[in-house]
Amino acid sequence: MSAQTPEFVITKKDLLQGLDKALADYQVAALTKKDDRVLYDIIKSPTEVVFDYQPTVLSPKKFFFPQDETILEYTADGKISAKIEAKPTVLFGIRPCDLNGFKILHEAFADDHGDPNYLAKVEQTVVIGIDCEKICDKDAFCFKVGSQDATGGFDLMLYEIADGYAIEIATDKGSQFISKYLTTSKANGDEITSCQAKKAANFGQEKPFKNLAKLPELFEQNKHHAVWDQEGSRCLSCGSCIMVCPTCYCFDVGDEWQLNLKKGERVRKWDACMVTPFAAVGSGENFRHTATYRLHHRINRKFNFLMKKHNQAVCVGCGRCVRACLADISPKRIAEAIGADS
Amino acid sequence: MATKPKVAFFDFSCCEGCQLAAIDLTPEQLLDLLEVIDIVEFREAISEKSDSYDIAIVEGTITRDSDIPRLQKIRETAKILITLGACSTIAGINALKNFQTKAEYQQDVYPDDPTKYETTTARAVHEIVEVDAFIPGCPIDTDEFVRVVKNLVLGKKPDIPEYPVCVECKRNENVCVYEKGIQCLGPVTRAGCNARCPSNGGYCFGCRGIIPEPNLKSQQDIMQRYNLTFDQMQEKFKLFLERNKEVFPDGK
Amino acid sequence: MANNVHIDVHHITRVEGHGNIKVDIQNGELKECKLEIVEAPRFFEAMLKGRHFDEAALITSRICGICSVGHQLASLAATEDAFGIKISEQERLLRRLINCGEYFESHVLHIYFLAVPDFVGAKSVLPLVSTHKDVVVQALKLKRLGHHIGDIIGGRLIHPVNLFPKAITKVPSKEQLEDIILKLKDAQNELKQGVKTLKTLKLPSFERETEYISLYKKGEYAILEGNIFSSDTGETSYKNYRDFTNEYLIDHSTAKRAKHNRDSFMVGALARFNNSHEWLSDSAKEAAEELGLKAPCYNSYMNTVAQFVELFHIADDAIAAAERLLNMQLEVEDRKFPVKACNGVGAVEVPRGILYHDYTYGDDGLMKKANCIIPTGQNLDNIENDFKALLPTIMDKSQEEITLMLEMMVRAYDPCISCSAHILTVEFV
Amino acid sequence: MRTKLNLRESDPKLYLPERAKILKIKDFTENEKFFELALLDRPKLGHVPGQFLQVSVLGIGEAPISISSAPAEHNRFDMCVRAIGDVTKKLHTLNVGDIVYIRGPFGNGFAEKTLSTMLGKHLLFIVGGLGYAPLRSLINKVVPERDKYKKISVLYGCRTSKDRMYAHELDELSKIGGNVELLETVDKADENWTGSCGVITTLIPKIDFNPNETIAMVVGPPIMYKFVLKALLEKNMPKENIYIDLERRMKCGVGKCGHCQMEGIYVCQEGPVFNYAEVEKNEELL
Ligand SMILES: Cc1cc2nc3c(=O)[nH]c(=O)nc-3n(C[C@H](O)[C@H](O)[C@H](O)COP(=O)(O)OP(=O)(O)OC[C@H]3O[C@@H](n4cnc5c(N)ncnc54)[C@H](O)[C@@H]3O)c2cc1C
Ligand code: SF4
Ligand code: SF4
Ligand code: SF4
Repeated sequence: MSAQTPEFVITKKDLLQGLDKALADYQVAALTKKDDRVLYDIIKSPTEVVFDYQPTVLSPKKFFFPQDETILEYTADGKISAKIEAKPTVLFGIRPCDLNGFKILHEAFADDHGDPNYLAKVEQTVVIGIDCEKICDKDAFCFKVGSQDATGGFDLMLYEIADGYAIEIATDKGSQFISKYLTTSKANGDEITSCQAKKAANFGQEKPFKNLAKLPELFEQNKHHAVWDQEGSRCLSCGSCIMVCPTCYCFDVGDEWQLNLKKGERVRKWDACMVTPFAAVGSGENFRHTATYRLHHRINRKFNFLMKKHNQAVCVGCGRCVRACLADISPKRIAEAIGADS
Repeated sequence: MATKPKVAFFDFSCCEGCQLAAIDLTPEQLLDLLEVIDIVEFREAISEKSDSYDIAIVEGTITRDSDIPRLQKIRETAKILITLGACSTIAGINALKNFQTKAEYQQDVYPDDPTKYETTTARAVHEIVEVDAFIPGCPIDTDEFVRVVKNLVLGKKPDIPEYPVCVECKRNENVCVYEKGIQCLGPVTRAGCNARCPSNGGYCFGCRGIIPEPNLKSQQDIMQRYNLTFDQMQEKFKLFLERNKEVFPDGK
Repeated sequence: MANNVHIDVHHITRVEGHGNIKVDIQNGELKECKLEIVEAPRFFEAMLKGRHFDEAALITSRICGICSVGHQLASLAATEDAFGIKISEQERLLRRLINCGEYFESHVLHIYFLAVPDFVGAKSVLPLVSTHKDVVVQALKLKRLGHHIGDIIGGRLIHPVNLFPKAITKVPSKEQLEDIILKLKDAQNELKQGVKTLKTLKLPSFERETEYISLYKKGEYAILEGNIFSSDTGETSYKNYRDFTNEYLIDHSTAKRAKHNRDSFMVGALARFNNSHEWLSDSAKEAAEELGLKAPCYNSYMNTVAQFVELFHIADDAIAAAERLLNMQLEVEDRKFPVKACNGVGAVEVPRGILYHDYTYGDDGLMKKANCIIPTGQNLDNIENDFKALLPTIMDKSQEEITLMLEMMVRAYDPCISCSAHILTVEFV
Repeated sequence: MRTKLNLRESDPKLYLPERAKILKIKDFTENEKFFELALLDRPKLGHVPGQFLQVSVLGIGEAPISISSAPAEHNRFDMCVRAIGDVTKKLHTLNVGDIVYIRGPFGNGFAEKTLSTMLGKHLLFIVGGLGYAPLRSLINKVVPERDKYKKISVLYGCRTSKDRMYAHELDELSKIGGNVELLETVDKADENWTGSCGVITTLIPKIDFNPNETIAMVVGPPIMYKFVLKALLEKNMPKENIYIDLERRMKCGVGKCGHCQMEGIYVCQEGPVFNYAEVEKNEELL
């Protein structure tokens, strides 16, 4: 991991003030508390921000790729228009796993055909990351898949130092945000290095899979490994893992007239390759008709099929699916079973 | 729409909550709905009765043999028969009595004259006549009702989800109730209610019926992991799922 | 004058559940006059046996879609009475709110959709959509408000999902409470408009004094708690509900009946009004005045008007409850309590009258015995007695008119026949 | 600063369909209809054989449908639709003059490069049922240029003689003679049918081909592939010489929604036409 050089430092007070200022021009989403859960949500005041990270149920991908999104509007007399919605948004306090997730989603939605709905939101969003000093909980395994440090997906990255943060600037959008909203002072230049030393110490023995780079090959060779059925037979096909995953982006598209049949819209919504009907076609064939096949497909998307494309494990090790899975199925355990670490 | 389809509502043994949910419409929705369908019979709300209708919407469980001819007549008359709610779709809460013998529950409730009133095993409508579409739930979800009616009018599939409640529960960003030590049938129950119970501090008790191809073995393992015995799990399933042969293979 | 009248209304419409009216008059003499309940019996008390205390409210809720909140609240009250649970102020207020939701849905549905069409000569609310669109829209809005409150407090109005013994499992946010208050204030204005509509309805003049029974709590228009009050015999503890509901079976009805001091008694909005009118809110009193409802009122047809008057009170009460809640720090409360073998009674005024649940639990927290007595069952004899008093006075009318007046009488009681066909166990003979 | 993400420009019209007007409708069978359509807002579709469109009926939905006509210089094109679900059933209720909405063409199809390898070869089309729809765009391209090929054999199988699609064109095809041959079979013969009867693999032994000099194009229902591929491989046909055209569920057509993914391959992007040698290892192929 190459050390980054920060350009500025900011006190926590100034940071909060900056966010407050930004609220005039942006909707700001940050880690916050609602009912008895912690989640990324739109805040009204910086006082609502929770700095102490606890894993959320959903990843912040929902801000770029919402659960339901209207993509077309039309009328009964044939007027039809694309609906592309985006608001100036600040995503604050996103952690490395999710930032790496953003990077993958950005690439996927920009791939070959640039998805207008997704990219419009990317364009209008300033992403401010915060580095993790320590492992957030027992289910997280970012360090196994090389995701404990963000490699992209952010405009600004914050590293915790005494009384504030050192800021790494990744994009022009990021530096414009600083000059417009944040009161900063010059950095010494070694802040990030010392943060990362501390982080390395905290992560300690937790090292990436020995065969991280070879995972696609290993998965290719182990299509029929016993682990697939061992884990797959427990799978409920409930799709929870997919809903919570920061790098799952399959969707379904449906049309709906309003009840008066005068206006209608086309909506895309999250879909899940783990649920039974996902790969069924009109002729009645279901190309992945067992939970084992579906599990194989999902995990291979993460460590094989898409990993080749993005040159990085597409599972970012956030641990959300492990927490969400009632059947206790874990991509990490599967990777280990096929020899990721031996 | 050339001619509006005629729609008639019928009820058998039930609480009639689904009919109420069906008319829980905004003024705009009701006016729009009446643009696309013609309601010709709805005993709970209107006095008109009709012998001719295209779509019959049937609520309630069949709990008396004497109800069967009436149901058959409805089936013969209607082009499309839809069940409305858990009672007619899966026999609902009414089938809870099926776990006791008839003599037991009759004795229990009318000890003076147990056999005074006719009653028999509670059955879902599809066990007696063919059903073209179903709207599950106890009670039904109003939006889903509107969508199904609209789809049928447009010649579309009713579009009832085949995936489980967990999908919607997660979309709503709920913390799973199992984490609070509460058991939930969400992983094997058909979605479409927007995970209403877990999202509002409850838990799913399966009112919408089981999904196709449920992994009941795994559901059972989960409950066991959360310290529930097999019997306790069966108890959870009893509320709404007596008629499900996968869950209760020895059912009546 | 019709000397021979034979009325046989099969499945009375615009009521909840299935009932028939049978009247036979030969040579001016009343041979037969009855209200048959033909709903299939559902055996709820049997189904409750062996179920866990957490499920009692879920199950009994399904007795009736329109009083599902009432059933749940009565069920919780019975369970809490049994286990000796005291509920918090927060819980009490939340229950008042969701109960308000049910009264709005139920009363508005009854007044506008089920009763009003009779007065304007329509067969149902559907033709009114074109002839009286503004009234229909107003009714739908008011009814929707009930559902809206139900959605926020209970997850939904019909069979709420989060009401459990001791405490609700989700609390509303500040914004939601503010929204409820706003909508209720809006509804108050709509109700004032509604007074004008209601005033135009010509109710049949009819009087028959009977015994009026309701919950009663000095200083309060008792709905969710209180003792039992009879206009004949005064106040008694709710625990003695059996004295008021000597249930018996009769041949032509799957519902059990009840009597107390006389042949029959009346429960519901009119009974509540007659017994507790002095504690109605000011706006409700004004509405009563304007609509010519004065206590004591012996015209059962006026039950519909009494319901309308109650809506004013309920709205005021709910706003007060929501405002109190806004000033509290709401938190989901702990639901644990010691489980023991026990027995308890819950009595709650639902839109149609007093609903009693009486539960006996074993030390495993499972139901041993349940008894639910619903208001419609209590009213049935009174309806028949009203028939008997009414018929001789209207014999000069045509058979159709007579039928209509009888049907209107049944509807005025707003009977919930699906409830009444659930069953009652007769214990403690 | 770190390296920036190199994001492709957004395409604001990616999901916005364009209009096409129905010019002609013909009933083929009970469940299949032929449509001729005309683009209203562009001079030509600009497709290659084997590509498909996402066809919408507003308020109902969108479904992938193959372009059934050969590439052309005008704005008209054909498709053939089997009524199976929401969109396809609704399409069957439309009339001449109605507007449908389309996106595409999508997919690889038989691109120029593939087509050039076919020159001088024996082209063997093995088609089951509705598979004729996508292959027709290629058949109708190569038959008029038949001199450029050694031979063109079309093997066509369907359930009964009533299910023959493009019956009229099939009859024409059988009359061309020379280096064009058509062999047909039905699963179940009826009184009107005098030809062969049996599954489509029974036709393979009836034609004379040099496997190394022949290129086979196979399209049909999922079950057909297994048997046809087996028969061809038994004849020692090199896998490189076999092309298949696959159906998958598709919601976007542009490689995002994930439904058509077959292991690592997005059928809507890299297919629906595949060279068998390149995908034979894919376990989700058939
Ligand atoms: C590249 C390509 C080319 C094609 N070319 C043609 C062609 O030329 N002509 C043609 O007629 N067809 C063609 N098809 C097939 C056609 O796309 C499908 O038949 C079509 O998508 C059906 O759409 P629909 O809306 O009518 O059916 P749908 O309403 O989507 O349903 C059809 C069937 O699909 C299954 N299904 C749909 N949704 C679900 C669900 N949620 N859960 C489970 N199962 C479900 C069911 O079995 C259902 O009966 C092609 C397909 C592809 C991929
Ligand atoms: S892996 Fe777990 S979370 Fe994912 S579908 Fe299967 S059971 Fe559900
Ligand atoms: S609470 Fe129930 S529905 Fe929600 S995720 Fe957990 S098991 Fe599934
Ligand atoms: S969560 Fe379960 S019990 Fe609740 S409404 Fe949905 S299906 Fe019914």
